[in-house]
Amino acid sequence: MSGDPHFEEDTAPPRPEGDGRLVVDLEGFEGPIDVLLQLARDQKVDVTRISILELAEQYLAFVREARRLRLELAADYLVMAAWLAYLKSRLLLPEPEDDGEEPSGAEMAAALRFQLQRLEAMQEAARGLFRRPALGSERLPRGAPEALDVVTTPRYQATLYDLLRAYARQRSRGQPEGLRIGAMELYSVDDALARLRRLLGSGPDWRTLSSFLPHDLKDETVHRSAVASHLAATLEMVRDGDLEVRQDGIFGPILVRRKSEGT
Amino acid sequence: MTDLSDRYQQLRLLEALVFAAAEPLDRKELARHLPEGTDIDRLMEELANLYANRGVTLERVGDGWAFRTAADLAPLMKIERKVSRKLSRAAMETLAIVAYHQPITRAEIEEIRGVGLSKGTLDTLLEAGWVRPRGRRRTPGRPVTWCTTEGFLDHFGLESRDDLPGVEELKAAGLLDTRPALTALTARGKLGDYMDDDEDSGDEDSIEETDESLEELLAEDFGEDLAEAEGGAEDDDGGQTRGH
Amino acid sequence: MTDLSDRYQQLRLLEALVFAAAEPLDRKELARHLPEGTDIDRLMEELANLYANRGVTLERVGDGWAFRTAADLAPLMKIERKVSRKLSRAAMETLAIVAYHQPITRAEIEEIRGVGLSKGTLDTLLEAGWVRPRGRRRTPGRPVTWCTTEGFLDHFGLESRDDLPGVEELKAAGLLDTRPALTALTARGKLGDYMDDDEDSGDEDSIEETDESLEELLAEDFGEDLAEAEGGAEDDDGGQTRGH
Repeated sequence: MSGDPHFEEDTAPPRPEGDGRLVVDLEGFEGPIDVLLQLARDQKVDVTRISILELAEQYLAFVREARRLRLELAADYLVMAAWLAYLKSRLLLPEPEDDGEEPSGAEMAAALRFQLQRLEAMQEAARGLFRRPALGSERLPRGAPEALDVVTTPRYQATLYDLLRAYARQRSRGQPEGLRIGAMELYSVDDALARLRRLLGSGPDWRTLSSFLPHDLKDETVHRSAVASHLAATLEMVRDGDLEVRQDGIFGPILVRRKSEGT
Repeated sequence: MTDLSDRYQQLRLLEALVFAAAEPLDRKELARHLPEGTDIDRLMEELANLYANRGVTLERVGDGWAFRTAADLAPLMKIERKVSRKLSRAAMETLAIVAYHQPITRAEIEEIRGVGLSKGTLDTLLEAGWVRPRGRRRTPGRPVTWCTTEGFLDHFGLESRDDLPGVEELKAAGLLDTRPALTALTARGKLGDYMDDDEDSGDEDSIEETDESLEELLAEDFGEDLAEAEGGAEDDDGGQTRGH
Repeated sequence: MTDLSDRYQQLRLLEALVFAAAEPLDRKELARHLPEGTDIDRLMEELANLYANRGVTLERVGDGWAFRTAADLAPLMKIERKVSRKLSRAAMETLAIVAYHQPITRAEIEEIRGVGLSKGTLDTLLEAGWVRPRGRRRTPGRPVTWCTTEGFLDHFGLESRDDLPGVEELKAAGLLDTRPALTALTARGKLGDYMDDDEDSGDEDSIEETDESLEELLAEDFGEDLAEAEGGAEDDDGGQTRGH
């Protein structure tokens, strides 16, 4: 809290003179109730015992004086003047029949008396507050406060699901610059040749080419490439005279057997 | 490492914490440094007793505590008072009204003071850190309500709002009522108390005079002044000075 | 008015003066406030004794005196603030890559993610206590390799690294898209190959496994993802997004 607020200067409030002659200077007043309160204080009696009629009279005189001096009066003051003039008439004239709606003159006066007392209490309370030993002038805080170290420990939130999602996202994204097209995964003819040479026994029976295909190829594309490369290898071996091949019908199974030495 | 299960060590730590800070520390802030379930209030009371009558005292400020130099030493300390300009009377009164009547709306402050509140008044108090908006009244227009802050308590050396001088008496006297006077009195059945039996026995002579002044007031340039005043914006609520 | 011929009042005043001062006060400054001939040093010694072993102590600072909170309490006075934060997308992905491919170098992470790793990203993971440097790759430049920590396993509720679900399981859980191949092109990314010449890893198997599944994955929707990956490059700007 700032102990040094910059406040506007308060002008010394001039007061109406006790004998009813008024020094009119609205600068010092905080509204019509404040004026009334000052006038009441000049009556030197308890606000609860003050003569409202007399007070109204003095206020109206105060307003007349202000007008004579051509001072600008704020609406608050004029409204109060009108109301007090009305109150005065209500107090002086016999009360009309109580219609239950309009408060009587006495009630209106009582209300004003209460208002005066309430504001007076608050004005006194304000003075009381500012008489208290204030921080920064009568009571001092620690002159060299020591800042407490703040250790911030971040706690990261992430679930296993987040982790897996991130990995899956990464995996399914692939990456452009870093990708190198490596060796083809397709089954090469050379591999097929080597495989066939190794697997083909010397038996005289025809066997389907597909029975020589590797069985552990899960990938369809690789499997298809294996079929193609094995067929190519077969043809190459036939050309070299190592193998016989036959197919009994369109789309029928391809049969192979090692060419016997004698044939 | 200091053993915090030891009561004296707890006391030492609380002392150090409050001592280190320039601003009051509240129970919650203190509790963070102590084992769960520690009775902060009792320890702080003990600490306050240690400092009773010393040059520095442990003050209770709202929910918190702060060390402050003892007020009686102020003249001897030859404190260089910063030249801070005095608060305006309007601001001082407004502060008192907020303090004693909180939570209170701007219109209610104006009702009590019988005059419109200039724009700067609440701003000044807000800037000083003494009042803050608190919420909204559940009435048409949902006006903002105001209350005082911990800074206010700290500045004026008050333990709490209940510590405001004379607050109980004012309450008992019915003076902490923000309603328009007539409503307040009627509601509390206190209208009679404020009535003056002599009031209707005024002197007859003044009737003429009164009527005259009323005429005068209303005839000449009453409306003119009113319009002017309305241009001045701040005072547009002048009607509230009436008793209902 | 406080009576300054009283020794206790002198002590109180000295206490208040030192408390309120922003700087340590020396003998001369203190003497200004006290009757001539007052033995400041003896009073200050007495005051220091009052505070001996307390949470606040009166200390000699150069030529002057000042109150300081007791040094042994410093660790207890720290305010620990736990801030909940969310990992950025970049950090999350980096963590996942480290988890699945550890030990892995920074360059390899970048290779896999296809974007440069901002400085803060590994720092964030390091701060979270989830990754740690493990060793150095025996390749030119001897880059640091990274792996996950016990804290990582703890946080994610894993017994060991091998508990991380494999690609097949990710697929089964719907985390990995398993659309049919769009092109007959079967190309092989070099993703896993870097890990093969691993230094001293005992977990070669799991890396192999990863390698295999990786190929499969790239074959599937390789072309389509190019655009996506480019979009993804933008988010690699910082190590962390603030949680709240």
